Formats: sequence, C-alpha cells, structure tokens
Amino acid sequence: MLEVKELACARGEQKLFSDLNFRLAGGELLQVQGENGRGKTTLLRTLCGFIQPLEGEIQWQGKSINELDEDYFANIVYLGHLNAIKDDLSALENLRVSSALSGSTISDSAAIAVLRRMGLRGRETFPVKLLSQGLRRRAALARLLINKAPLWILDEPLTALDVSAVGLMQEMIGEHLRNNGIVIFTTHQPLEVSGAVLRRLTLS
Amino acid sequence: MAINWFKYAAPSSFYGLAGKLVPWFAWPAAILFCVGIYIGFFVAPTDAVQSEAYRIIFIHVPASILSMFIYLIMAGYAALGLIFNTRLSSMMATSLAPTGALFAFISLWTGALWGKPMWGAWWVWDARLTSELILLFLYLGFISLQASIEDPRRADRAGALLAIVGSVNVPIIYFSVKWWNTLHQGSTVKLSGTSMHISMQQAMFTMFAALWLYAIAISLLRVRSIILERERNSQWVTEIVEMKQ
Amino acid sequence: MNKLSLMGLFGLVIRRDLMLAMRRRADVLTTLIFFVIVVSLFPLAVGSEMDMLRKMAPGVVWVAALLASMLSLGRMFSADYLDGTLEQMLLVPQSLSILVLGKIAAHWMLSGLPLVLVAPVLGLQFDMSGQALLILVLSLLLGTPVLSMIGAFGAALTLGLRGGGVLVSLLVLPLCIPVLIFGTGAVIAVTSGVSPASNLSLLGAFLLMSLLFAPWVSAQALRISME
Amino acid sequence: MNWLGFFEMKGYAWYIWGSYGVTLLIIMVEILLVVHKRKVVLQQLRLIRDAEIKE
Repeated sequence: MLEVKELACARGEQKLFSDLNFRLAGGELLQVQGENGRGKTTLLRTLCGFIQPLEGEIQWQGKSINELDEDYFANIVYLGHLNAIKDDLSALENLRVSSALSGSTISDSAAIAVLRRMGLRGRETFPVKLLSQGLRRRAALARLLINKAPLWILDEPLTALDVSAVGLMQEMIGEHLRNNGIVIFTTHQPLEVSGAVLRRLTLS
Repeated sequence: MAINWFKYAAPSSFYGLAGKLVPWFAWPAAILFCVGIYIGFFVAPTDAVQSEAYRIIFIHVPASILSMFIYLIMAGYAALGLIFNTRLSSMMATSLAPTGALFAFISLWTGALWGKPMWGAWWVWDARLTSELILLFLYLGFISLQASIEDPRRADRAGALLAIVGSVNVPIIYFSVKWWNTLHQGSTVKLSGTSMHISMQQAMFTMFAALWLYAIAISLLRVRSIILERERNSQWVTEIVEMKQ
Repeated sequence: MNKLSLMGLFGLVIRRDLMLAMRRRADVLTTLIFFVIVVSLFPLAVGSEMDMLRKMAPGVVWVAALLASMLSLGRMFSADYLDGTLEQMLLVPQSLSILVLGKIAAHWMLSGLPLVLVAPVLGLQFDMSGQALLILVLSLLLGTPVLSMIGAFGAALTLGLRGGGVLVSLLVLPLCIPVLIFGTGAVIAVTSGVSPASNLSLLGAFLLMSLLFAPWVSAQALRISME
Repeated sequence: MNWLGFFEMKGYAWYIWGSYGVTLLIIMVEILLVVHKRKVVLQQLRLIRDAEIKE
C-alpha cells in the first residue's frame, strides 16, 4: 500500500504543489493529470525516490521510503520518458540484463514469450537500434511483464504506441490490477481499463 | 537559549541581518587595512636580508592563509547544507567561493612578485606556491561546476560533495607536493629565516584581520543577492525596503 | 528477497559493460591510440636526445595516461544516462555503491588496463631500462584504478551538463595530482638507485582509500545528479 | 621625509607597488561586481513585480 502524506515538491526554487495526500491500495489505478509544467513527472519521480520532497512523506506498507531505501526499489517498476534500453543490444539481451539487475533470473524461453506478446516476434535478437520507435517502446514495456513488483509508475506509457499496442497496454494494466497491483500513470491519450475504477489526481 | 539561531537560518530573516552586519565588518576592515599599511610601511623597519621587498608578505601571507581557511569554511558550510538541507548554508558556500579564489590569486600574484627579487625567478616550484596553485584550481572547479548547473538545488549539493572531497584532498595534495619538492630539490628556498621584528608581526596580524573582515563583509553582501535571486518567488522578497520604489 | 550477492552484482555490472563495449570496440581503441600518439609527440617536440628522453619518460607516460583516462570518462555514465538505463540502475534493489564499483572496474579494464599493457612498449621508445619499465608498469597498475575512481566521481557530478567533458577535467585533474607525483616518483626513484617501495606503497594506500570511499561518494553524486 | 625615496623602495618599487596595487584593484573590482550584481538582481525583481501588477 502506498501512502502520500502532505507532500510538497519543487523544481529548482519554484514550488510545484504542496499538501498532496492520497492512499492507494492493491488493485487501484491512479491517473495523474495537470497542464504542462504542473509537476506530473516530478511527482512520479518523487514517488520513485529520485527526488527528495520539500515536505511530507511517502510511505510504502507503513514505512517511509527513505527508511526502506533499496528495499523499496524491489516493489516498483518505473517507466520514464526514456526507454532505458541499450541500442547496441537486442531486445532479448536488454530484458535479460534488466531482470538480472532487479535480482531475478529469467529463462530465455520466458523472455522470448514476453517479447512475442509485446509484438516483437522474429525481432527478439535484432539489435534494438534497427527497430522503429514504436517497437522500441514495446521492448521497453516488456520490462513490466517480467518484473513482479506490485507498484507500476508509468510516465506517458503510450507515446509512440499504435492502436494495437495501446490495447495491449490496457490489457496488461488490467491484469496487473487483478493481481492486486497498483498503477500510477500520466497520459495525454485516453486509456481505459475495463473492470477497474480509475481515480484521478489533478495537479493545479 | 536566549537567541533563536534557527530564526536566522531562514533566508528571509538572514537577508535583513546580513544587511545590518555588512557595515560592521566593512568599516573595521577598511580602517584596519589602512592601519596595517601604516604599520607595514612606516613603523616596520627595513629587513636586513630582504631590504624593502619583504613588505610584500604583509599581503602575501594573510592572503595565503585566508585562501586555505576560506576553502575549509566553504566546505563546512556546503557540508552543513548537504547534511541538514539548510539552504542558507549552501548559499553561504556559493558566496564564499569567489572571494576565496581571489585570495588564492592574490597569494600567487604577490608570491611571484616577491619571488622575483628574492629568488631571481617569477615562479619557483616551491611546495607552498604549488599547493596554492592547486587550491586555486579547486576553487575554479567548484565555481565552474556550480555555474554550469541550472537547478540551484543540484548545484548546492553537487558543489558540496566536490568541496568535501576537495578539502579531504587538500592535505594529501599539500604533503605529496612537499614530498615531491624535497625529492626534486633545487628550488626549495628557505623563507625569511631571521626572526621577525615585533612591528612586522603587528603589521601582518593587522592585515590578516583586515582581509578576514573584508572577506566576511563581501560574502555577506554577495549572499544577499544570492538569497534574493533564489527566493524571488517568495512573498517576503516583494516586501523588502529595496523593492518599495 | 531480490538482492544479489555483492560479488554477483559486481560481476553482472562488469559483464554488462564489457558486453556493451564489445559492440563498440572502436571506442576502446581510440583511447589507446590517443595515449600512444600523445606519448610519441614528446620526442618530436623536445628533441631526441636520449638522456633527456630517459629522464622525461615516466612523467610523459604518466601525464599521457592521465589525459587518456580523462578522455574516456565521458563513457562511464553518460551513455547510460542518455538512454535512461542509468535511471533504471538507480531503481534496482541492489547496493548502488557496488554497482558503481562494477562500472568503475569495467571502465578501468577498458581504458586503464590497455594503457598499462602498452606502456612498456612506449617506454622502450624512451630508452627506459628494464627495471624502470617494470616499476612503471607496476605504478600504472596501482595508479590507473585510482584515476578511474576519482574520474567516476567527476563524471557523476557533471552528468548531463553542457560542456561536461571539459568541466570534468577541471574538477578531476587537481585531485589526481598526488597519484601523478607518486606514480612518476616510483620510476624516478628506481632510476636514481633508490628503492621505489615507499612510492609504491603510498600508491597502494591511495588505491585502498579510494576503493573504500570513491564508490560510495560517486553513488551519492549520481543520486544528486539524477534528481 | 623623502617621499620620492619612499616610493622607490630601494629599487623594489615595482614589486611592492605591483603587489599592493593589484590587491587593491582586485578588491575594488570585487566590490564593484558584487554591488552591480545586487543592482541587477533588484532590477529584475522589480521588472517581474511590475509585470505582475499590470496583469
């Protein structure tokens, strides 16, 4: 369970928002909304622990994330603006490296199955630099499927994705929520997940 | 505790306090500077070995000591800012750096002008001068690192880390340079071996005090601008006296 | 738990970085070629008098090694920073200091170790004696990892800044001076008939000290830069 | 007192006045720069405030 208490964040010396409170339990979906420059990305990065908030606290399962330190990271997957995949490696190698770093080993067949589900059939072993933008984003999204972390933090997950990939994304989020996961995301495109209640948080 | 020190740790209250303090440091600095010059040139006798040229040390020695001292103070402020997240101390560190660098430069410049008549060369690879040069590089590194980071918070924290690592390194650098100096020999020159006349000491201490007070005054003055720049979005900035025009 | 053993993590990061470097072998070679060219320039600039060259050799090789390792610092974190993989590395449930140490080790294998291996050949250009060559290699072996570690700190601080390449040299070079002094000091000692032991042990002390502190400090610097 | 002799400093005039002169110059320039910076900052602050008042 993620709990945010009286959170205030700043970019540079400019205060973006303050007094932010919310609590998310397993199975909940939160969309962070707001105009450009309102601090959507800053909020997500603060939730990841990259940025120390000005005031307030973020708690995971009742403990401050500063206290949990590295142990907190076992519970989150973050997908940022950048794909976080190495161009020189293949999608398969990228997946293997990132899963090894997160502490779990993944068999090649499982990794290939995940990549195929993401629509990379036949391209699993191509260097990523040969793939199109959309396919690269799909390769990046594959990380969500191999990681068992309960909290997904997704910053604009739908950029560069086509209609079928957006559908797939909605399906993946739905599955994750049914498995008692939590998803926090920002998007400029409509994203509808069947069978889930969408909570909205508007930064202004 | 009678005085609430933490009140002055807030940039808004420190801004006013610093403004009030500046003249209290600046005027004594100016007076002591004149007194120091007077003692240094009219009271202190001519040195038997170095003739009049030794009078450069009244500037050189205080500037050298202060440049090292300011680096440590700066690193201390920066560390405070990093550990306790007090923004004011980070601003003080930023404000001290240029003055420290200038003192390091003054020390090198006067060292060269003193070295030419004494050692016959503008520059000798003496341990002290070399360390001073490296200290200047450390200052320049700190200043340029902070200057190239847009986000003031990152600039504070990155600068602090650099200053701490730098101040740990300063003694290592000093001793390695000293060791290297004895290894290569040749250029080590014994500085003023004769005992100093009492008036020479007085002149040096007076100049030291003057430069010290000056450093405090100028950095307080500079930190006021830094505070205003960083706090420009706060309400209190629009309410200060200087804005009522 | 998802924690890897420290050795496991260390090895994993090294394997990853080496694998990436193998996809771009040219980058590794450029540092080495730069080193060779810089060292070879000196005789052309100052003349080919053997006595002088022999005297200059340790200093020239060491300064060139220092410059070459500066040149390669840009690769340590910035490529990973630009494509977002560094961000993900900061979000893994592992010790960041060990992860950074792994990256430093990989960087040293790719930029420091080749210099150490080529140095004797370059020393021959300067007519160094066999004993001096041995000590030169030994001093580089102890010293170049320290350069990589100090460099990692500088690279982490300047991550993503404009003009980062020049800036990192400005920050790092003054901190490297003790290593330079004792590295060349060891070779000079042996050529002038003194035992290089004290120089080498000081270099060893620097190596231990930086092994203790540099990964942690660089990890902090990375956290600051990623904020 | 012989002022000319004093300024000659037994032949060390260049070195001594070079040191003191440059030190004074540096201090003056630093003071000017800091005061100038303060003026610029205040000017910018007023500019922003006036723009907000107009709104």
